[in-house]
Amino acid sequence: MEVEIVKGLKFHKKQDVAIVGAGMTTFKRRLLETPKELSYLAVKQALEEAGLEISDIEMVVLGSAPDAFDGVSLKEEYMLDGAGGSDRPFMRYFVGGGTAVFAPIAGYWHVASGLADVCLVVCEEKMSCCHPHPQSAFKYIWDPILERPLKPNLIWIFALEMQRYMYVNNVKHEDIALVSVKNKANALDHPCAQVAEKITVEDVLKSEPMALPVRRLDVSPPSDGAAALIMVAPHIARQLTDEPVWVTGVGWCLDTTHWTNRDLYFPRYVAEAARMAYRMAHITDPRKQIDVAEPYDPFDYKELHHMEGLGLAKKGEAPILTREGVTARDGDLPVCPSGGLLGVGNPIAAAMGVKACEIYWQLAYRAGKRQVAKEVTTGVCQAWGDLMQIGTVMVMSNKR
Amino acid sequence: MIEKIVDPEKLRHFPPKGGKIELYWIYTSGRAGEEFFKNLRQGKFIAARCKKCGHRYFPPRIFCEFDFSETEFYEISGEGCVEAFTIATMDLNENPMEEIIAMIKLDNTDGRIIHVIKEAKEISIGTRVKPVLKKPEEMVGNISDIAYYKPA
Amino acid sequence: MPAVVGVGYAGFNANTPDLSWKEIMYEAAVRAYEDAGIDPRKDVDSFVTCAEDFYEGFAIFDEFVPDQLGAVLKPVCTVCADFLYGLATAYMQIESGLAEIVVVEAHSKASDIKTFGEILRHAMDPIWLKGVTRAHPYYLAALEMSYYINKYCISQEAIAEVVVKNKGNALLNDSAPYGAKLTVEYALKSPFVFYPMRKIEIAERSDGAVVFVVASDEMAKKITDSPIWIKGIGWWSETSSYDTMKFEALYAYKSAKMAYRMAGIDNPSREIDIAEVDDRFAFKELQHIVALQLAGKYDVCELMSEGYFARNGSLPVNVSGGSLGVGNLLEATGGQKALEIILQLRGEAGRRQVDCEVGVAQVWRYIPTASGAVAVFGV
Amino acid sequence: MAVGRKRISCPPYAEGTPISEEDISKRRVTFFEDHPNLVYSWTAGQAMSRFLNELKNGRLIATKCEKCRRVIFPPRIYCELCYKPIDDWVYVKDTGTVQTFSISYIDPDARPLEKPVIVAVIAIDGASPNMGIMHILDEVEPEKVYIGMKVKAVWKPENEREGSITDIKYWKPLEG
Repeated sequence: MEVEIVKGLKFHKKQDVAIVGAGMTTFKRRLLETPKELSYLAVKQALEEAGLEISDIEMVVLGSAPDAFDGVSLKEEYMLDGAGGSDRPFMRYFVGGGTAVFAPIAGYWHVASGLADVCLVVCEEKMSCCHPHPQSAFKYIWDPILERPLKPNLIWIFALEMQRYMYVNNVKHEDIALVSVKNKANALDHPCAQVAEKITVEDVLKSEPMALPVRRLDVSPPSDGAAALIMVAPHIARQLTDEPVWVTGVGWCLDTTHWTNRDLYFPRYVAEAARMAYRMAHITDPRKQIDVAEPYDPFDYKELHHMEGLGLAKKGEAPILTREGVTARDGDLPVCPSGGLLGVGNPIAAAMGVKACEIYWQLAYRAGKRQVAKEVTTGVCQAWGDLMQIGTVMVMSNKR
Repeated sequence: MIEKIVDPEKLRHFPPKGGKIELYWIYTSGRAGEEFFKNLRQGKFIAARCKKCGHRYFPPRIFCEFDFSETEFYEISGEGCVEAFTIATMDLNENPMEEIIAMIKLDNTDGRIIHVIKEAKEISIGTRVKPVLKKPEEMVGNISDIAYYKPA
Repeated sequence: MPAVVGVGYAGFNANTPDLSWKEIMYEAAVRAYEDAGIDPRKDVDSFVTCAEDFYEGFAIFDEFVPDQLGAVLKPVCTVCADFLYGLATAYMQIESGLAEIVVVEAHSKASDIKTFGEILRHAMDPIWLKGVTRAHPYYLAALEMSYYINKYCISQEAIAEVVVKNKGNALLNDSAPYGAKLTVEYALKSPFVFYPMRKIEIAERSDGAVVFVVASDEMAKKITDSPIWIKGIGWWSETSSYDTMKFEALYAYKSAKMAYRMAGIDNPSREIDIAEVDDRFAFKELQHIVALQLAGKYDVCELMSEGYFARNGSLPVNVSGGSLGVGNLLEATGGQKALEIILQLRGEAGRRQVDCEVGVAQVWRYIPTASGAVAVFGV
Repeated sequence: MAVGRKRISCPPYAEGTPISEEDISKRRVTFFEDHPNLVYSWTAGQAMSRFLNELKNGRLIATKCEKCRRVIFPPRIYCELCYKPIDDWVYVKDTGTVQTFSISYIDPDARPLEKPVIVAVIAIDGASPNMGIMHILDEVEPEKVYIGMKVKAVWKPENEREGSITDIKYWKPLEG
């Protein structure tokens, strides 16, 4: 009781947080470089864009998903030198796939708390190490007693969710396939893209079945890659540039472990995370106030699902917006202009490169050929992870 | 509240005999590793020097971890002297074994290698050692291509 | 300055066949919430858990966290590091205005691991180290020990003293399964498993969970009369590879420097009353005492033999029994150490109570790393 | 602090070195292959021990929270919403309703299956709404499965049961 009364006494940050640089490696099914080398390559790009040296970095945040991919236990300790963590505070955060946006959120509090003025955020994943197949690593995300003995495949859980989403909202596979078509085409303009191509809805619907309703082209591929982002305090940002991008809101939320006890049709974990971030960013009408969005799209229906969770569409409305072209790069609300995971590739945590980094580039007008047609001030990126559990949301703006 | 189960017969472990993580991993050697293991096949040892600060890395790498500048590869002898050693008497599964493992400071580098020492009557810190390589046709392109180190 | 307003723990036992990893977390969490007098469903803004996938046997451990902590549909995240890193995360979340009350959790269910050696080996550099030998990865610590004791002329007796002191301290700690009354002579007879390291110098594993409730300045003052302030917190990584490591616990030195600066401590050996340092290998305690600037690198052996670091000495170290007495709690090791400092500062340590106002907890990330964290607590 | 940010129009990216499956199998690149023996045996704990023991008896058991009046399945010793210990054990039926389903053509290692597997989330009768588990469906054509279908557990014979979720072989439609 007493706690309730006291709450809200002090609820302010020490300083604002700006993003001044980002970098990523090409995403490919299999790369020669070690995890250390991949991290190094991405960090180097980010430093160059920001105009900083590694010695300017005060703290490092690493985001990397299961150790089972790279095949190194305590993998943060293994790759810390490549990520620039040598001789400085270095910490790894990990919330499954949600790490792609969670790592920058962690970077945010490193700076906002005043502990660091310059924080480097690195995300890396080398899925190709894991054999017999990168998907095999997901055998071990299931409950060891209730689910693992059934020999599940990762895709199952998506298929189950997609089926429920289609059933409750009465959505056809054709409408969902449009997302895959859009994103893979968007990715043609991305120099790092792994599976960019021009395809049609028929191609998706006729592609090889994996776990129906999920087919081959509904799915993003496993990839190797790394991405990096540099977050700084306002006084540093001022020295570096006139146009930094500000982090205006962050939110994250984890739902119950027992995913079979929930109705899967709506991602309430994303909705909660978005609520937290929007409150911080003073966003009351996301559909109007947000100019560009990068929701997590490891599967095509997931983009729609997450748009609804983010409040960018009403329940069941996302497929309609997609069909009407609202979410195209030249539309009113561009969604996944990067090409998303479906087009660029899905190196789990390193997806930061097409989520947080992409929104940064869009808001800084540095996205090159991928720059959206409309004028942008506010963008949102989101990732999702674990057993349909976590939503991580970050809102950025080029106005402070 | 419910009653607690205390009977060991009724308390379960799952899987009862233990469940194995049925995965295996293939680690590519990377840009620096590739250079090293391909040269090793010719009997050559490669280290890397930072172009900026001059730190001489062994194992070689493509970047300097302290200033993030590039490195250049150069050849070394592969010999060195023991900086620290241990006599391991327990293997991974806690079964008995005996092996001397040493941390070896390599000549003409600031780096080290950790490897097994064989053919040594006695060993102490400071002992000079040299590598014994596998035959080129037996080499597979990983660290086991260096069979062991022995006193020079 | 954020403060610890509630602590809870379950264990620490060599084995816990009656509780699953979820239930052991639940037990510790319930106690911590009771201690702080809060309702997790309403009052807590954020939860942090500290876990490593391969110590748990899952690919994504984060999934299995929320229910037992009362964190369903709340902000929860996993830090892949020790408990003290989690505490640092809580500190930053509070200081950046994201939360007012944060719960930090870490646990060990080491008894579920059947092949501990294989799992430690799995953390080694796969290109340059993993394929070298099938010896138990403890050899890496032994190599470091060989380097360290040779460089600083550390005597076998001083290391044996550490074992005797910690296992002896553990006899007064009800939650320390590895306590024993030993003598230095006895400890020196223990066989060398990894010459120069003896069997008795390696901490055995144990199970347990630690949960802290951390609150912001104002909140802490309102909800408790005895907050324990987190005066300083630091974490640091030296490097990842053995070729550039200094083998002098530089990570502990640097993280302590960060924490001391935050806490305004200029002369640690005078200003600190009690310390809990990582002693999962006995020689590490000496190394860490020096790195925390609690003793000079050439005096530490002598001070150890004189009883300077004993429970009734001038600067008690590892009064709880340390990891040698309580066991290696994997990622909860830092939690156990911070817990002991909190109990001591609150005056709730019972038979092993020492007189203190400022305490420091330090942890290392275990082999094969050179990273660690330090927290300074005060009343 | 260095000079300041570069003016660029295209985002910076670094070129990795792509290699193929064949480069590995033909050893055109060097690599290290490792098959570690990582073994765990998880303590089932209070809730799951009872659940597994009851499976051996051919029954499904849930727990009950008096406060939120939920019958919770699969069972746990705490109610995660009220955050209190649960109040009692209750048996639930071995029938249920399909909440959602999928027809899988691949195994856990992404290899094609000869015969597709039907997987479903089944809400258990006798437990609160939405309290389901994931399991396998059989004795039904894939096209005939629908959301809302009633199903029943098919148990292994008593002497083959070992106290595992696989003691239920699969679930089949309740009516023809």
